[in-house]
Amino acid sequence: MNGSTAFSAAPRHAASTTPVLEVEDLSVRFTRRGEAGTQAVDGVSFSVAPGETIGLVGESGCGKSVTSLAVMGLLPKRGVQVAGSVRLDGQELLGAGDRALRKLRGADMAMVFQDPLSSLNPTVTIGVQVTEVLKEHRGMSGKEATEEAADLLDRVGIPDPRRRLGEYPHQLSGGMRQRALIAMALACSPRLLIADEPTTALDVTIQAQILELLRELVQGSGTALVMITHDLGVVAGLCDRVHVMYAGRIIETADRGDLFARPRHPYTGGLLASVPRLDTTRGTPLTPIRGSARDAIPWAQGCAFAPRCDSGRDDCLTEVAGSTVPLESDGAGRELRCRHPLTVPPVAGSPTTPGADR
Amino acid sequence: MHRRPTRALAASAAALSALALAGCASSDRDESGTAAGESSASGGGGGTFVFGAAGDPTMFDPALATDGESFRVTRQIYEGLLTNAPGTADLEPALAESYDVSEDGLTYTFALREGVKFHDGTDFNAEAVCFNFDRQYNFTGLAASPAASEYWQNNFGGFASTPDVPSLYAGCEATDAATAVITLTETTSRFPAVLALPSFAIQSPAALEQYKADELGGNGDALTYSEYATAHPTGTGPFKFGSWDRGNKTVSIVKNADYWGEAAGVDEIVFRSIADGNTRRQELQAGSIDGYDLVAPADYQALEQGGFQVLPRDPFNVLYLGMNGGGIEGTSANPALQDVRVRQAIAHAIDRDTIVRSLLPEGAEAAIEFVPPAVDGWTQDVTQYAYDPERSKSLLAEAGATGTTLRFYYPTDVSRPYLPDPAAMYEVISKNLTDAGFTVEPTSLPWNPDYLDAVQAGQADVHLLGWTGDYNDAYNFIGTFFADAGGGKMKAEFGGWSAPEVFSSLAAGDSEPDVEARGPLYEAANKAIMDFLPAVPISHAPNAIVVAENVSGLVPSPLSAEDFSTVTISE
Amino acid sequence: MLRFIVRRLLQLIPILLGLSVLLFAWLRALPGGPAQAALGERATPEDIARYNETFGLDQPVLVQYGKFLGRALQLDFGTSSRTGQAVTTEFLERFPGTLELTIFAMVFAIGIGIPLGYLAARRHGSWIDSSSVIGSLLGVAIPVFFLAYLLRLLFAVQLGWLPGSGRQDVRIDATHITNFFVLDGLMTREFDAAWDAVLHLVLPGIALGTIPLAIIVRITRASVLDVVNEDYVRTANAKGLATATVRRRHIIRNALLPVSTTIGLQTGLLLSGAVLTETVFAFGGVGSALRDAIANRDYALLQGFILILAVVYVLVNLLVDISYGLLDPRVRVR
Amino acid sequence: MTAALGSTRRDKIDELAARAGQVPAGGGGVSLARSAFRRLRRDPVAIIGAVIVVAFLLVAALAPWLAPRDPLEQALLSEVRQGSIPGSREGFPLGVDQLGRDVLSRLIYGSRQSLLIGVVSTVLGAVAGMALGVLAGAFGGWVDTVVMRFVDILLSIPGLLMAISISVLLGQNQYALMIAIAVTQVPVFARLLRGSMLSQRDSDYALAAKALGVKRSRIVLGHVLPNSLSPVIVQATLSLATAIIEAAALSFLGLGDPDISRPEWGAMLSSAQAVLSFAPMLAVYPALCIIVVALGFTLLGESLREALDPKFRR
Repeated sequence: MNGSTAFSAAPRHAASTTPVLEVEDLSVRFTRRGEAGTQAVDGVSFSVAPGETIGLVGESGCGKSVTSLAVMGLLPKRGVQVAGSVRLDGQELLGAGDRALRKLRGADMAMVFQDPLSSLNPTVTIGVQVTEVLKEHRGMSGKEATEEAADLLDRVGIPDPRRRLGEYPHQLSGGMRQRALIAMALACSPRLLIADEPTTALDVTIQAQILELLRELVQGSGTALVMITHDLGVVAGLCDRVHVMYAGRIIETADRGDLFARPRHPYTGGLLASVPRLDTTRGTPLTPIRGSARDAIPWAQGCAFAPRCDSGRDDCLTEVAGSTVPLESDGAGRELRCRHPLTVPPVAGSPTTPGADR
Repeated sequence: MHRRPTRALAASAAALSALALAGCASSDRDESGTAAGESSASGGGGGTFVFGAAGDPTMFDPALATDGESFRVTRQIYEGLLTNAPGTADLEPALAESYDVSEDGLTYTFALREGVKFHDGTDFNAEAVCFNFDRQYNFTGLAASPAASEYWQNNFGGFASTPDVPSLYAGCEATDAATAVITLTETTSRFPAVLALPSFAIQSPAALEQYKADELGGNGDALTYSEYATAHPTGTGPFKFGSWDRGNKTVSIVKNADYWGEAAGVDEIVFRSIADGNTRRQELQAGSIDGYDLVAPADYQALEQGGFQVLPRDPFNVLYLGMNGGGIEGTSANPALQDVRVRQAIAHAIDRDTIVRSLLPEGAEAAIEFVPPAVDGWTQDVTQYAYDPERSKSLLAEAGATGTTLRFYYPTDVSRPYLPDPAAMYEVISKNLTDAGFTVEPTSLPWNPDYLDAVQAGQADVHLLGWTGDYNDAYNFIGTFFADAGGGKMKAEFGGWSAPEVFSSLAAGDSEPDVEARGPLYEAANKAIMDFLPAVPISHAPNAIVVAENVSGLVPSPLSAEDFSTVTISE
Repeated sequence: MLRFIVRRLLQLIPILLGLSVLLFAWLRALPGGPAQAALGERATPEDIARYNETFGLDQPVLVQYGKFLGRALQLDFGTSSRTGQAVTTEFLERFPGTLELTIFAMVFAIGIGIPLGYLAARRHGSWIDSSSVIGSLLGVAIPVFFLAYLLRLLFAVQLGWLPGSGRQDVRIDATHITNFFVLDGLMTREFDAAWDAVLHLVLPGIALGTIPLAIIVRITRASVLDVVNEDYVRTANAKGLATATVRRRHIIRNALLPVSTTIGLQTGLLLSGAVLTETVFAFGGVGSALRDAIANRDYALLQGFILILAVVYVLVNLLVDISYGLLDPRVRVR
Repeated sequence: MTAALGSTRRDKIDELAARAGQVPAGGGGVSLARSAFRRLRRDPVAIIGAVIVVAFLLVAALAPWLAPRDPLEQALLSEVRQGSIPGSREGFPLGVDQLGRDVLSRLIYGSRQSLLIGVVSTVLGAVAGMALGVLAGAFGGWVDTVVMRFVDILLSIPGLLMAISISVLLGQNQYALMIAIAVTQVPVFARLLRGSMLSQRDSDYALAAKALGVKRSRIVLGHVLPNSLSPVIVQATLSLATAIIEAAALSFLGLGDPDISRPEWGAMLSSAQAVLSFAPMLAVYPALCIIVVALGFTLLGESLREALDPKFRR
């Protein structure tokens, strides 16, 4: 958990500047012929300022990756309904033409994916895969692009970049592949970089290096970074602001420090409690969240987390409360979607039942 | 030695025909045979005539050839001393203008056509004639193997090198440039009719020697033929050899401008081998060939409606159901067949009329004996076996052979003039036999060599086979099958029946030097055969050759021995 | 790469040896043995003895096999009993035609199959997709010779658009040097002959190419469907590459890997197995020679051709492996 | 005929399928089969395939009752002329063939022979191939090497050439035909089963059984083999289609059943080529039968493959 040392870092986001990315009420619905649709993302809103790093956190299946793909315009066209608004530097992306989007992707917004091996084309050399971006967006000639590509690889910390340019993905180690992917993403100094679980597939030692690299690259360049992760350690190390998602909705938003210090949503609390910590006594068991993300109920029927929640009461259900659980302001810079938030910060090893008498 | 000048005998439909007549005798053809239109004399349009053959030729040395596709080509390149008059099986002069035969029928003196040259420019003369006969008589080694010189062995018997096998051939002498004298060791109905066979055509001695015609390679019957046979066949005919493109499956022959007779009507003939009958028909319909042989009877109508000329050949064949008389080493024939009642039951079981009506082309007739009606020696007065399944059943019951299992062999991959569709024929006869109380156990084999071999070796109880006559003499039909093949047995195909009365009547006909006197002798032989019933005759079927609308001059031959030099093509 | 090729070549040796043993045994297992197979059933015992002596069949089996192998290595497979030509000569005469036909059929199958398979995958679920799936199932289910007859009946006979048999119109006076008729026509500048030879390839080529076409459509479709869902395609899109670049460099290049294997295997099969098509179209290639050999029980030719064709097939498969190695860098290193 | 039976039969299949689905599961293999079966039932492709296959199997089984006439009876032979064949008429709904026999009855009886050739040759090929595969897969080591080399050699001869060689060797009868087709199938099954067994052999449960000291033969026969069977079943279904088509091809080459009276689609198709110009339907009917049956087996095989493949499981 290299992130623990970075807790002191001051939030870098400046509210005054116009955000690079504004997502408003984004909804994504998957429809299949003859079957009821699946609401993957449901009314998600957030924004990222230049130089800011935000985290989208949640278990797999919570909609965070779909959100990022929707932002990039990479969702398949068939069987997907996207609604809401996504603006990059004020330019509306939803409904923009494919051609326009392609101009933006890779140049103004870029993305780094989870599995570096499968995300690289196995039959094309690294060099081609890097230079093709440069040629596409920066109109470079072959020679220029090669020079620049070598430079990029060098910057992302790949030794002997010229030799690597001629190699194929399978010849590189996992960490090197991810560095190469990052080099491609950063090739045009994008305004927005989305990193979708960039370290999940990597060894722990490599993870730290990659995160460090991302931070270095983003720092100072003014690039806005959206970190998508289920790993709170990554959040702790990198993010200024954190949005926790569950079943397609944002359930809690807070600055990093606040969130770690005082999680309010029982789900957030549960996430924190299930991370092993060095500062607890040996032998204390971890406290996992009950059940799995599959147990969610539709938001229309109540709080999707209710079936797994220890704090859950009857009024978590729409039927009882008469309305769905809203996302409401929860103090300065915080938002929360919960009727029975945690009041005491949870401690790993102790049952996560504060405020709840059973 | 008395010599008896031969007279014109054409009217008798016997072996010999009007030798004194001039070459161009096609005018006396009856109308039905000349559907292809007027004689070639008016044409002369030249061009290329493409003919769809049913198979690839083997090579072009007729002395060593055995198959119809090779002969079809060599007939155009070479000529014999005699030939068949167009559209008939009758003899006519070719390279010999006339001949005399001695009283005892052993010495033939041929007066040769003069001024004829081979394609290589050398002269045709009596020495060339004798060279050719001596050549075949002196075959040794592979050339003397049964697979190579089959026609010599069938017609002349042994070779100089095989004194234990008697030979018909005694010698040939060139008394002067235009006179060749051939002597025989016995009198036979075969001679001189065999001289019209393509195997005994006269080839250029110079070319034979230059291209080492007698040097065969290979083994057994996987023979490798000489350069002469594959690339330099040289005769006197109206066409010269052009080229043989095995990959493209074509043989090309070109007009011989220096031909002694009437020049060919087209500049070139290409024989293209198309094995599949449907493909041949479709290629003709599509216009990529101008004619083809072995027309399926089922296609006659469609072709005629499409404006093509279907030229029927007069039936000169017989289809029969062979029966195995047993006694062949290494095989076991069904003993029930030894009982003549069982053989009669088979004969009565076959519905010839339906077969003739439904399986064979128009003009086919049910056979009551083994020679076609047009051949001298045919007689109504033989024992006839009408279709009568009930009679078959009672005959079988009488013989105690009800349910007898017959191993029935039939060929595949072949269409013969007498047997256009062997499988259908098998199916109908097999049903007939089953209905009459037999049990049939079928075996089908590819025609050549498997089927012929198996049948010759006596592996079948009953089998389908037939014969197309080589020349107009009854012995060529019945003698080929039923004469004493040695040791008082018939040839092996029939399992060596021992039928002395058949043998003696046949021998009497064959050795009768007087052609006129042979007819009654053959009639007696036919009666004896149909009483003994070593096989069941089924039908005589015409078959046809087809050409496009713009082709004229092709005269169909009952022997399938068409002369393509009279063919012309108009635009 | 070189080591890879050498190793694969070495692996071929036992297979080829086994093949030769099998075919050696085959001829000996024929009813009556090789002598009777060659001489026919009418052969006298003396004939057979002479034959056995000439070909050393009276010697121990191992010696016989050694001699057979020795001759085979010198490309001597005996003499065809039907044509009297050396089997090797026959093969060399016939093979160019088959090769031309195979090339045409594969060009047809690939030229239509890959675009169609790609289109079907990209329009997954559309009528193009469904009909190409159904078509490809039908293409495999139709007996080839029936299809060939239908094609010929329609296009050669009824419509008369295309020649329905043979390799070249015999009325065209073409010079043949290599026996590749198209090539010959081009070399001798007899362009009408070359064009005519091409026309003669069309119908048999289509008949022959139908099965490969069906298979290529299916494989391409499945493969493209797999590849478009691959992460690297998403990456390529995320990089904002032009659609054409994504399609060419990232989708098609990868989707064609399994297709290339199929193409190779099918080519091998066509080279060896055009028996039915060549028969229907009276096309003078290896296939019709095989059929003639079956019909005439030309055992020497059958044995030689099958052996040579199996070797060709094995070599084509080797080429496929090697080219797969060239196409897919992951295999190359292994 | 098949169309008329189709709708009722579909209900039957559904009913059967439902009943089969209720059988209590006995073990892991059964539940796998059951879940596969359940998936199959929902797959329209599988249903079409199954309906075709079952329909033809029923026709074959019930041929004597379904066929309106004796397929060998040359009923209208006397009306057949060269170049014209009587068309359909009362009692002969699809007309007669060149020998005046009822085409419909021949097609119905032909299904017996054609399916028999397909089934027998596939079963023979599968059994022989599996035996080799088990040998190689179970023993490994030099046995594996020898067996697989042999299989490689068989694979190096293209299928049709192999079938031709074997037909030529065995002479012409229907058993030779079946064996010839079977041999071409052997290498596929051998490779398939070996590959499947190798992956099963190293699977956790096999290793666990080994660790528990279960005898090798028991592991192979009791665990590995049953679990390796699903690809074999899929391949067998697909091979049936190939076998029927290949039988037709051999018939066409003159290497089919010499008893050509016995109705068989391939032989019917081959012999109808001669009359294609004026009686094309004589070729079209048997060709359609071959195509539809081959299609049925292919559809069934493909959907079986999907149903049994964990990758496709949802």
